[in-house]
Amino acid sequence: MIETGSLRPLGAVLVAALSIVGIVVFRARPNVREGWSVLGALGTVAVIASMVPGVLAGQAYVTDLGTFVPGVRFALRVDPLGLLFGLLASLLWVITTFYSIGYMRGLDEHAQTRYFAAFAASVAAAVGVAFARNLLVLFVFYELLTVATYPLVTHDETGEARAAGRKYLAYTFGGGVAVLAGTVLLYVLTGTTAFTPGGIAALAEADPVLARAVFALLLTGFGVKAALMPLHSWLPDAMVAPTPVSGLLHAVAVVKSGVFGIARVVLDVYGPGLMGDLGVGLPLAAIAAFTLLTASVIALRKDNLKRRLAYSTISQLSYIVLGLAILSPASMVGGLLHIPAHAFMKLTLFFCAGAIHVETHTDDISDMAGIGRRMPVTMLAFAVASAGMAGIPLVAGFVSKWYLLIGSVGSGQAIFAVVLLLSGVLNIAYFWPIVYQAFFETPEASDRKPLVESPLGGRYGDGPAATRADGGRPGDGRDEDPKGDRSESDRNDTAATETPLGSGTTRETDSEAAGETPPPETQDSPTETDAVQSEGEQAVDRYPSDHALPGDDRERDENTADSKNETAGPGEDRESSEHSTFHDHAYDEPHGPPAGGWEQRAFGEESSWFVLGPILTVVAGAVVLGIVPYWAIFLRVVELIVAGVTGTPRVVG
Amino acid sequence: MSLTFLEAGLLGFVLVCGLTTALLKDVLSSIIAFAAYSLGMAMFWVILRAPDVALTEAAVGAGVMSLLLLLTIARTVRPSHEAFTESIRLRTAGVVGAFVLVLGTTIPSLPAIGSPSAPVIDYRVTEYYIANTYAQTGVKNAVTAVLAAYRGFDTLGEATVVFAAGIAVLVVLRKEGFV
Amino acid sequence: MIPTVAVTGTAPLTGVVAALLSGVGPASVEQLLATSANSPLPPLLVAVPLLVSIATLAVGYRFDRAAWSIAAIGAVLQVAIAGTLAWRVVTAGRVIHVLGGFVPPFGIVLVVDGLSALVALLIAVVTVGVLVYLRQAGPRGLGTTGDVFNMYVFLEITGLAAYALVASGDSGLAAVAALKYLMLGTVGASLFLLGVGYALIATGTLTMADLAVRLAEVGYQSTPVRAAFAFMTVGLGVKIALFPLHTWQPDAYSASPDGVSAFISALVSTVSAYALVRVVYSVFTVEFFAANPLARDLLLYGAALSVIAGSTLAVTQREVKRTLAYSSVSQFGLVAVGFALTNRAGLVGGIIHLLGHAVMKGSLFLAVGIIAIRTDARTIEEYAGLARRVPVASAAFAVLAFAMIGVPPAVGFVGKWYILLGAVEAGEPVVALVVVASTLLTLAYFARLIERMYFSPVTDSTGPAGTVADGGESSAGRDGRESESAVADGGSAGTDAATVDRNAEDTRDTRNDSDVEADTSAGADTDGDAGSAELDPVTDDPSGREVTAGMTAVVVLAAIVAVALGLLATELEALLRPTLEVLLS
Amino acid sequence: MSAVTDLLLTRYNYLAVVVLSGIGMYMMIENRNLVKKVIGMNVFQTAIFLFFITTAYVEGGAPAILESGGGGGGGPYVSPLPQVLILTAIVVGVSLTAVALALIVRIYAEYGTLDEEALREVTGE
Repeated sequence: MIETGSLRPLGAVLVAALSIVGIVVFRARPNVREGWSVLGALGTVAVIASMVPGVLAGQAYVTDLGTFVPGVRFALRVDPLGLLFGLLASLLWVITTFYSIGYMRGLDEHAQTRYFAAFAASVAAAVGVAFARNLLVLFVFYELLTVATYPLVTHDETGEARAAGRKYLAYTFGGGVAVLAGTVLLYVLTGTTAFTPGGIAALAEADPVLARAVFALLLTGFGVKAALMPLHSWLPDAMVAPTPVSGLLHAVAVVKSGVFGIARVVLDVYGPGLMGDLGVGLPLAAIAAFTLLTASVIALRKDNLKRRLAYSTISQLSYIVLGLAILSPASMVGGLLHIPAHAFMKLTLFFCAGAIHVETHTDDISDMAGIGRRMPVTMLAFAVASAGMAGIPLVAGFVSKWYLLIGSVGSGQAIFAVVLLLSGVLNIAYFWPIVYQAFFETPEASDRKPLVESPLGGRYGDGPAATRADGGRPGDGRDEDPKGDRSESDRNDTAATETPLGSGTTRETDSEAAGETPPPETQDSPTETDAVQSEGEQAVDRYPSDHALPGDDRERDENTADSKNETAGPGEDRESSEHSTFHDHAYDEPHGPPAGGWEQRAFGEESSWFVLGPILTVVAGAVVLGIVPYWAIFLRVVELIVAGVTGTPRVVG
Repeated sequence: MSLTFLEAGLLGFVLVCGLTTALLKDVLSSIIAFAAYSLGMAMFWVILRAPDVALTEAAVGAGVMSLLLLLTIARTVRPSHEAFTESIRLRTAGVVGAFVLVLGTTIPSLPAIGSPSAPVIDYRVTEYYIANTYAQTGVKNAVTAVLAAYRGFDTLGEATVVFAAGIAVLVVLRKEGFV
Repeated sequence: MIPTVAVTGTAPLTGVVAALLSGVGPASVEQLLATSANSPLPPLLVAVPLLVSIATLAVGYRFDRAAWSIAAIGAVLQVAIAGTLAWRVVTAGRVIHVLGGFVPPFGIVLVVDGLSALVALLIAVVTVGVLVYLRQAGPRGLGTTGDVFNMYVFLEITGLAAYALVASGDSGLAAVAALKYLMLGTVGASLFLLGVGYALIATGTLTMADLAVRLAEVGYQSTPVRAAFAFMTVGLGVKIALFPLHTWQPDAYSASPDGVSAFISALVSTVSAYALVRVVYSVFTVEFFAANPLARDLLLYGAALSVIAGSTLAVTQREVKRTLAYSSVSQFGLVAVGFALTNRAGLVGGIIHLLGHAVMKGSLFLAVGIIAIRTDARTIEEYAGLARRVPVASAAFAVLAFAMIGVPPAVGFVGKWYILLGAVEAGEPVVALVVVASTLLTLAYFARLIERMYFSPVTDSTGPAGTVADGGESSAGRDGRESESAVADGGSAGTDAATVDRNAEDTRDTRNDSDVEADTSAGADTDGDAGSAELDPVTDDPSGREVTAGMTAVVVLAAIVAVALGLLATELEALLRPTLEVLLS
Repeated sequence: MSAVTDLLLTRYNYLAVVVLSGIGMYMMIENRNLVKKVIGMNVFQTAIFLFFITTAYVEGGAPAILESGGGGGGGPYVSPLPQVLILTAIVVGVSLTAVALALIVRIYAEYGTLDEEALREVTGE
């Protein structure tokens, strides 16, 4: 690879970073401020795109800013792997910016300046992660990314948002510490931290035990952001953030920076050869496979749409890690290609979830029966992206999974192929019901979700007051003492969610479920009235003990907000989150399905174009990636990466 | 040097005064004992051939210091006690005892008192002062010469300390209208 | 007027005191004289602040403002001298001044090498910063001495000035804290003096360069030499406030005026730590540790313990200044770890972290001061929602806090990187672990603050509800969940916290995006002045004191410096390289 | 002559230093009256001064008054160096004491007590 000195790698980071200045300066004029956001996004993507031809031609662009600490240069380099991530993050940032504008204005959110500034900072840091020349520089941006994302996670400023932010900081800084320790050890072992395609040569001569320790440290560190189990639990909690954040950052930039870190470690620090020699590939693959399946199963049981998507993310990220860990060229192509593929698809899904939230204030899947009438385009896009997630051909997910399958079978690790197929089935299991009920059911005639709690296929005719699967009875567990609240609901939930599958993950899911009751905070009086009226139904809802009078609710919310392990509802909006309690309660306007089912809306009338435009763009991207992957650049870049690492010119015919 | 009766007596006096200072409950008595302690110390230093230091200690340690202490209790309070002596608490005594023990273990390794081969006496620094002070400074008292010339910077510091202390007292007492 | 005099007069001394203790490596005296550039500047460094302080004192009796001007001119002059010296050190290697022409070991020589030049510059610059902030203090100087007894004298001057500064606080608590500080400080200094005595009795000399040679001749394993090391280290440990010798420090920091806290935290302990480097490396040298591994281990693990204990105590504090004070215990532990590693990386890390900490912690205290003036907020609960009321200071605080946590590329990270590298190279896994974990420990107490400042609704901190909440907090401080519920309990007892919260949200929601930054959270803000506070940092404040633009500027500048220093670490190391070679040889 | 007797006879000053510094330290820790604490501090410091002065002494030496104008004449002299240091240290010590006593006066004015325990209660520590 020819290295060319160029300011463009630095430029890409700086353009994104400098847009923050514009955003903050023009905080009083939203239009100008958003203009800066768009400008920053476009500028970044333009700078990065300008390097694509060069990189494809085998060139690498380097900005060297001098020595950072002895033996380590503060240098940025755009190589194929960096380009893959950088291009992806910046491209999707453009789209997400437009979507953000629609979303934030649609909800009239507070602290929008902070939101847009932190967003730009996050992307700048992500681009920095992508272009880091060595592990230490990568660490620098990795940590900055943590800091920049924190205000976004805590955006809501509610108790649960703060708890989520705290958890996020603790997990990611903990991971950062592991990365730092690994980096120092690596430096002491080899005298360098620079990325070298195929692995750092000196590492092969180092003490294998120490080399494995370094690998474990780095993997732990990056595994936090990549949400490998058991380090994943910050991610579902972080869904309390506004949906565009969940979309771009928690499906693309942040989590992928973890995955990207793992890719760097596997490909450019250790190299597949040394990985095999040290025998660290298989354990990694096993962890990934475990995460992949377990997260899918948990996703099945999530009624909150964003939470289900979060677990889906955890599962899908492990595809990438699995692909890298299998160590065969084809699986690596699959894994790396899944980075953009998953990004496009998952972004679509999150955008859809956000659009539904903005338009109808609905967050729970069980409320979405028949919503296809109300939001046809959105749900269509959702359907396409879901199909891609499941690996159905013509959508992006198929191509990457195809490579993954070939790779795992080809390298004689067929067990992972089975895992992949099984996971595909689970994907269908947790996405299909959403799509199905959106188009083919009505609120009056819908089965209850999540699926695991009732027989597959659903059961009709369940009245809202019927006994719940969790064993809760009307009036059961009324608990006036706020302190007792948590344990009480925990007990109920244990009963509720005990499933044959709940081996090691049962505890986890229990507490997740425990938090599913949202903070029933009310803002507008009509809603409050509703809440009072619907008291009877609430009491028989899934978590009877959570019930209390509205006044108590508020107080209890304060008390327990932080003790909740997870967000109750989509945190972006307190107004509506309370309504996720009303799972089958179909009569409270305008949240959940309106009386008489969803009205029919025509194409283009379902939402603002700020929201619809991005959705259509991303889903189109997902389809393009699925139909003509080679033409869409990403596959070419990926093949270039793998060729650089393994020396195989073209992996799969 | 060997222990003479004079020295032993003075040393004993100093120790007893020190102990008394610690044990007397009454502050005024304690101050008086402390003044005696300082005086005893000053006399002992004369025996150790340090007249300049002894003079300073007698004036500053026994004189000025006692005055300051007396002034302080005059301006504050001299609590009355029923007990004549302090009660000794074993825990504190244990801590202090440990410190004393540690310090004590270093004694055998120190040169004998007055040994002419001790580094302080033997090393070129002292020899140089003795040999050259008069020629270089024209001052007969080597202590004065070293203080004012060779280590004049220390003395500058010393002056600064006094200056600083003066200002510090001003600051501290500003509410008392002392200024 | 007297306070002015007080600060004016003593601050300068502090400087002097702080002054300078520099020294040389173990190279012999003759070699030292032969290889260094002679210059009249070092004594000026000491004399200028002294003269200026006398001038300010004299003038200050009549004209308060004029006193400040003189002090400011003196401080700037000081920066110029220190800067020139630093430049000469860079170009010439080492600058000395033989006082009165009396050659050491018989006289005293001032030696400025890379390290002392840096500390000198730091003192001068911090002085200017604090001066701008206080607008009523005096200058300080810095010196450099190559003599251990001289070091004692200057340590005591530093101490005296510091005691007076602490006592300049208005409350009686300040006097109590100052007395406690004075007693412990004196014990520390006396122990140091005792150590000097042992060194003297073993070698017969006091000049650092000469001592280094003589100690080696006497033998590093002889009892008086060991005792000298032990007493000097413990004495300095008290002054630095390493755990468990730190007990004076939180009281002193929290009871003194904010500018003073900044000054003490940035300089006084820093100078003592600098003295420790000198003692360890210039006097006893690396070989002493080689001969006495136990001494090194004790220092190393003691420092590591300090890191952990300091952070743990910091987390349990309610008052912001006490949190910062305990944080210093922890951070100086980290610095001492770097020094005790006795390898190059560790030493560089220790020095960088020492300088970085001075900038960061000093500015944090200044930021706390600004916040206190504007909102009267002093406890962690009262910091809720501060970012909306005091945006600039809060932002600076956040940046500095993250720098302290060690988020790269700020200086906090670079220091930690070096120390960690040193620990790994020295084969000290436990210490490495502590260094790594210190990131999380620091995060534990700073994240709590930042979260409150930025993401918590403002609660009524003056009413009875606030008091109740405070009471609940102290026991629960360690655990975010509990503390959260404690606050809520308090809230419901008096003012309904939930209602307050809701009001705040209502207010927020009715506002449009345009004024989000200027949001006042008026619903819950009882101070009533928050609304106007936003965009203009120099507006009304409840207590009658004023936040000047200069104060804000100092803090913001410091935040920038904290980040920039991290990127300049290589240059710092280059400046230190010749010095390091001497120290480690 | 046993080792202990030898120690007693040749290093008695150092023993005194150890004992006196112990007394001083005990006073600082244990005495509740602030003034007595300050006195203890001085006892402690004076003990250290004794240490220095002892090191300067030489058997049969004369005070360092160089009658002959130096040049080695006039028999052995005690070392002037430690004595100089202690002259400085005494002044430093009294300065510190002055400040400490000033603080005590102020504390009394503020709280009306010099008793450490009472003070601790008043200041709420």
